[in-house]
Amino acid sequence: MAQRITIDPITRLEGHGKIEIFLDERGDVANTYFQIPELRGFEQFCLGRPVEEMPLLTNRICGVCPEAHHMAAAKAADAVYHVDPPPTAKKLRELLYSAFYVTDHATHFYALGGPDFVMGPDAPVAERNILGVIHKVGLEIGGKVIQARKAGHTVVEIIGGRKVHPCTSIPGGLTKGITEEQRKEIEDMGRWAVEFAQFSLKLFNEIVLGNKAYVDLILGDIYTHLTYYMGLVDSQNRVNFYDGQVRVVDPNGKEFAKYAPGEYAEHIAEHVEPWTYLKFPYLKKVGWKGFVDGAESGVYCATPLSRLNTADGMATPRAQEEYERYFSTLGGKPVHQRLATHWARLVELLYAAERWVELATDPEITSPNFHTIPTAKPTEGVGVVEAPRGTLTHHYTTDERGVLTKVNLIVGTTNNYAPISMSINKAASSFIKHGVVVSEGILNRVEMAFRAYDPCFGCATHSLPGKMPLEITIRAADGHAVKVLKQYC
Amino acid sequence: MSEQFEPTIIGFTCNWCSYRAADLAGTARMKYPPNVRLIRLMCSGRLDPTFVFKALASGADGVMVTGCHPGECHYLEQNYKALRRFHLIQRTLRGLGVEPGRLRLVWASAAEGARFASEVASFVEEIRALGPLHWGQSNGAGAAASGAPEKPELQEVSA
Amino acid sequence: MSEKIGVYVCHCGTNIAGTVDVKGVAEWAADRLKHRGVVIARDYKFMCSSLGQELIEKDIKELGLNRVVVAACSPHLHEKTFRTACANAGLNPFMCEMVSIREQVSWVHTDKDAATAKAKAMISGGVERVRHHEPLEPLTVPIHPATLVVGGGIAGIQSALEIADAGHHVYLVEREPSIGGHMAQFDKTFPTLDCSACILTPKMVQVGTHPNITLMTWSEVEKVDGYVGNFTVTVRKKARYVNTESCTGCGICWEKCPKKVVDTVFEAGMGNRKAIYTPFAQAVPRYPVLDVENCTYFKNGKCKACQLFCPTEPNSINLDQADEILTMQVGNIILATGYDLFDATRIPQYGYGRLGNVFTSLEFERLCNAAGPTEGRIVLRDMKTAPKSVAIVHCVGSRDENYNKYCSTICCMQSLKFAHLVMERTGAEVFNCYIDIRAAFKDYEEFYKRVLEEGGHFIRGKVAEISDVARIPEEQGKLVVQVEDTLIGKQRRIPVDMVILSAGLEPRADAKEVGKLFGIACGASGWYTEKHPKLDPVATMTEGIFIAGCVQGPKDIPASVAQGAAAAARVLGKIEQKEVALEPIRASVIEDQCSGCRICNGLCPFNAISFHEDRMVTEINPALCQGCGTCVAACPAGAIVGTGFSNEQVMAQIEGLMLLNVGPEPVAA
Amino acid sequence: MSDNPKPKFAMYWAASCGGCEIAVLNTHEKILDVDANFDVVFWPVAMDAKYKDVEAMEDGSILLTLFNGGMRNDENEHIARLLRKKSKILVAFGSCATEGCIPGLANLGDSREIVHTAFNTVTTENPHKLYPMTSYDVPEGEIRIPAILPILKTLEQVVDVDYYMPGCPPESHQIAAVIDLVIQVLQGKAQLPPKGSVIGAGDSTVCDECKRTRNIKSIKSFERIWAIAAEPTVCLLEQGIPCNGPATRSGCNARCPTAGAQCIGCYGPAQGVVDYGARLISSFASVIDSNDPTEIDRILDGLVDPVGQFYRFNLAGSLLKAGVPAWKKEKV
Repeated sequence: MAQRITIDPITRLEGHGKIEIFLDERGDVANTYFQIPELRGFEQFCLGRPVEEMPLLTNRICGVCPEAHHMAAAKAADAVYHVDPPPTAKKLRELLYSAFYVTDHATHFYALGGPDFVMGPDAPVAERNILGVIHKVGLEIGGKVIQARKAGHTVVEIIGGRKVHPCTSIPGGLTKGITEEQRKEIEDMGRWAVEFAQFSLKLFNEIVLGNKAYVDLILGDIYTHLTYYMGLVDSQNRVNFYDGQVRVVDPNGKEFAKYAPGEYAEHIAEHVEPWTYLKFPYLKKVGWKGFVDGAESGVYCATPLSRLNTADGMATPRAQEEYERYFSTLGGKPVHQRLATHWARLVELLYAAERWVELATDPEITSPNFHTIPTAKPTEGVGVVEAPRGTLTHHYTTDERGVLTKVNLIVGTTNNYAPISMSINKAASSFIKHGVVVSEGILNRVEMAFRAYDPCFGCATHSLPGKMPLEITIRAADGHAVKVLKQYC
Repeated sequence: MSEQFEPTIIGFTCNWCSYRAADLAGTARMKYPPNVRLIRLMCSGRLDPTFVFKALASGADGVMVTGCHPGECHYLEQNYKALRRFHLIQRTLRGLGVEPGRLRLVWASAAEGARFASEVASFVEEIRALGPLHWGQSNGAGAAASGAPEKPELQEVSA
Repeated sequence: MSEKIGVYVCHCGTNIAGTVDVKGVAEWAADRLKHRGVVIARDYKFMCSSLGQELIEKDIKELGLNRVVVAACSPHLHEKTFRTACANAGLNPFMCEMVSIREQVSWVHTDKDAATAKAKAMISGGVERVRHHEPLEPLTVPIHPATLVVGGGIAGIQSALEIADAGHHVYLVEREPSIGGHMAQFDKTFPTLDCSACILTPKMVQVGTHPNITLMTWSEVEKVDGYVGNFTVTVRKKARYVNTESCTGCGICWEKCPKKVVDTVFEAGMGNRKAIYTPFAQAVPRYPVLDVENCTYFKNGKCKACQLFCPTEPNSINLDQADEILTMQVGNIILATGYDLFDATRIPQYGYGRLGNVFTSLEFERLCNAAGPTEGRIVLRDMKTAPKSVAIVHCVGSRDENYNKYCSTICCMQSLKFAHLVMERTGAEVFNCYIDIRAAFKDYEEFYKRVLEEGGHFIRGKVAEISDVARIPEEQGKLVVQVEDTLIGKQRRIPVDMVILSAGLEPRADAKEVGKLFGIACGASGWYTEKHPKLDPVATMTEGIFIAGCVQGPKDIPASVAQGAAAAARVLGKIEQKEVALEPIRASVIEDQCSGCRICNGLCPFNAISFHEDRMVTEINPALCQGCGTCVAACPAGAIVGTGFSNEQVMAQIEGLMLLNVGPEPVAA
Repeated sequence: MSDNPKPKFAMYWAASCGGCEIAVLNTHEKILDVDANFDVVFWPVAMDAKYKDVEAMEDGSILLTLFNGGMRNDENEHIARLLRKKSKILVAFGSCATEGCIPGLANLGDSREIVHTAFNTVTTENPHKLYPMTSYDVPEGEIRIPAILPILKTLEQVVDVDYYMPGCPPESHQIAAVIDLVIQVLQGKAQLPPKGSVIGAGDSTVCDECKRTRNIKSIKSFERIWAIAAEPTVCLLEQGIPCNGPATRSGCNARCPTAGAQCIGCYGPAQGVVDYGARLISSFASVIDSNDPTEIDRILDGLVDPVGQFYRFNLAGSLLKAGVPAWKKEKV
């Protein structure tokens, strides 16, 4: 009978993700199922709440990127009340958001994604972590990473009122502004962050790009999918995290669609499978064709890689240079190799740091005009930002008191549920053949397949912890576990 | 259900008027249903919403709050505070899906034994009509009804 | 310590046993509530009998009970009895809880099983509650022997004299320059028609000269701190601009004063006074006050006639005098601040203020007062023509949905008095337009008869309108009273020369604020609320604050005097006690948990709650606290606790009533 | 911990957002103290360990377990019981574990509606009305997912809890203080607080730490935070903004009110309080400036969502735990 490999993300432990791999008689992969086993139901219990609560309530979807939900919710609430916050409010929000990006991208690269390269895919799990990196590259790097986290959270606290789960965004702007002293502090940290980002790119150059084996790995077919890509762009089609229009490019890199957040429902639909609590978003105008690549399949991807593919460039000088080097090195747009996402993340890291300084030095940033009192009758609104893990959409409908009657959330990682499943399937199929006894290194390559997406199923299902510690257990036919892999996003 | 439902009701009475109204109903041998169990407070102003929730959580099907008529509070104006709280408790309970009828506010002076008795009687009838509240009955301890059923039969749970 | 609870179930003869299986209940309690600390449960024919009480006392002593639950009648009947029993046995009386299974069970239910079941539930509630009882000690505070009387009308005068004569000191505070109040403005008093001044002035003089009375006229109470037994009162003595030590009240100053002023207070606008004046001849105290508003000197810096002509040495006119703030300690306070007259202009169709010869009752009192502006001649506004016909409108502003629903009680007799005086002094024809004649008290009905016999006309009907628009020649130059005579059922138009509006009584305009100052409340119609309308009409909900006279409700002179004396008697009783014991049901703040949010600060009508800005915490004065528990329920931090009715006690009682803790093992809900 | 010199430490998340982990990581160097003084045997976010490792441990062999997240499905319950068994000291860590937090609001409705709503949003393509099923047969075989509980429960509603540490998330400085305390206890320099204590928080409420000036309160109308230009130095509640500070446990340094936002109550009830929402209902209502029923109603209309306002974080941990729909077993 068919052997079953349960790459079992701890159904009984963290319980935050589970992969079922079915093998056929030949011992080749017949099919894989990536399941999300939990649902907290924000779309349900937010109904009846006043819309201004959403930036606070949806914070609690994810403690890793509460800033993203805070912003998307605030923008959706602005839209519900048809109010345009004053420039200072928008800039402060984006400043907070840029600082958050630095923290988040840095954490991922050094603690989660980076180790694969710094230590090498075949290094033992125990060493493939931040400590290993520190060990290999030197202690001061650990200090730098902590410093980066501190700096980012300090900015979030100054503007957002709290380190985790900020509280200051309300319909029409913010509840407070910042003082000149605070601005200065933020600027200084920003300038440090720029250096840190450049340092990180340098590190990537030396260790990864300098190592042919890694480059081959990155450019190899195993980690390649020809899908659509999605990202938020500004008026000049440059990457923007906080605001702009959503742009979609096809597998050839041609613009397929460009729409205002409010039109998202014409472009995105979500496919349902009864074996998981999470839905599979796809491009409505292309349609759901299953877990397959290509221009015929509505599957799209929304990651740092996608954003670079989608945009025509970066809005800050240094990041723009890195952007150009990125594509020239990887052979032009679009880049389909998922492992190249790590590099793309570092380009974004630099952009976020530069944007941080730009905004911190904006003359308007300390203005006391940080709130416009809404006057229009509340109706319906959509708020979109780029979360580190993908395009984040909040869509609210309210009654005339601004009390929610409908809520729809399409969240960062959810966008990538289908591609992640495909990557897992592809990696598994390539590495597990004829029931060969899989080695740690090979399984880690499976793991690497979706770690590139930096998946965060806390966001994804509005249900799970902000991170997805995935434990992959390979079971022999008798069911006893032979190998274990983990990933903490 | 074959035999009629006998609700359990907790009543909070003000020491100076409604509790004495209950005394009067007694001395006058007026009859009312035995479903209400009274708790004496010095004043309706002492009524802590916690008491109401505690009563419901403990299995009461209804809660009755009684105090002096407006303007006749033994403590000058504290029954107005009770009135305000009553309104807000009522709104909160509505948010919890509890029929407003399950919480009743009654003004009864020490002289109004008859009124007290009839209010109790009508309240018991109202609660009987509403049926048991069953608070915490299906408290999902241990094995539980699932949000994800074996079969997709959820259509009728309207959105 | 572990609870040792005794449960005592009373048969009350058959009163309870007739409907409740008393024995069964006791056995149930002993068995199913054992694990809750019940060590003994007994039933007995009459728990309240001396034998029943001994039963309890014996168990307390022998079984070492530390808590007692008595299931019997209402606590309002026998709580004291059983608490005393506990005390006799050396157990703090507040460790006893009563469960009313007579008034709330046996007497109101018929179904034996249901009644028995309910009795069990209630006892379980009592047991759970008593587990959380704690020993309480009543609070005793000393009584300061001095008394503050506010208001120098007849009621206040009466109170002051009673207490002073008993040998205790009284501070009498009066807002006006002289005591005497409304009564001093009247001419005759019904029904006896003896002259108001003749009976009032001797009392006024007594007050003025009494060694135990400190009289403070032209003064107002500004602040009241403290509680029964020891209030601290702050009084503002308004500047008189007259040295009361040297002034003899000779009267030369107001004789010489060049400034005439219409006297709207005492003379009700019917007469004049000077800028420096005493309101009336027999004023007590006799020295004048200077009215800054109208004084020429204060207007343009010149004149000083009063000072120039003052004969005393040293000169008694002190134009730089300032207000004085005095504070005094008192143990009790009597409020006798009286009433305001209903403002007749509020009923435009009666034309007062528009039609010259429409008078208010008070104006008329001055008009026919021998000491008044006309030496008692009843004349029209022109101050010479005597009226040939007079209409008296009753219930003006009283018994009227649009104004005051209540009956002002005095207007009927007052109107009859007016009718008599008009007929006696002018022979004019008098028409009384009334709703009902209420002549309830001693010799009143007789007086009504008398006025009827004297030929007064009585028209039963509410006056619709008073106008000067003539429809027929007879009405030319007259006031026409439009009224439906409900006895003959037809509209009448009565042409008269003069109309007297018998205006009702109203609470003082500032009654509410004054009430707040003293921590007492006004009822729906604005009169101060008494502790009990029948049994305690002169006490208030606030210990140590009493009310007398019209502040408590409209009443005539005899009733006001009676209440003045009654209030005095209550105060004397308190003074004799030397100290009062206050119920230990009190709220207090756990300072560490108080965040100083100040939610509770505005909630106490007894001013027991104060806020300490320095420590940012709230404090409750136990002596002022009346134990209602409103602040306990309001505190968002759960930082206010209340004895006797603590959260723990009530929550436990709820669980008990719901039978959640009935043994052997607890039944889960 | 017999054979191991260092006591064992564990941290776990059930249905949570991960913010608690971030808050712990934000104690920065304190993490190193933990590493120095403890043998971290189980901490999914930070290190590698297997469920089987935990199961294999002796009962009570973990000295200290910080447990965050609520009980949303039967798996969460299962692991809570396991860690209770293995831990000497189990700390309900953060709002989800102590009182249910925001996800507890799901208890207002029927848990089945959670799925129903999520799978009927405007963008959901669900013509056949498919919903996740705990057991499903794919062509290759049966696969399962955990069952959602009818009501989300707090940790203490499932297992015995030794200490409670409130906050969403707990403030990093409070976490650091608690870590210090535990280390001092290990070194015999301090005593553990009595079982059942709330740790890492104050005994009073947020107002205690709030710098805004306060007066006697009397509310004529409730205002939405966005609807007025709030005065930055005066008590928000006095300005009509429903700030939960008066009833919310202190310990956060009044972060939100300081930042101009109303306190939303993430630190839960104050010392000894049985029902958080009841405290707010009672205190807000008490200071409404009206005795007239119709006006009282008008004023209360300003509170558009009383349940959400009063039980935002605390519903699962409240006396009533959930709304009526959650209790109804059968649907008609």
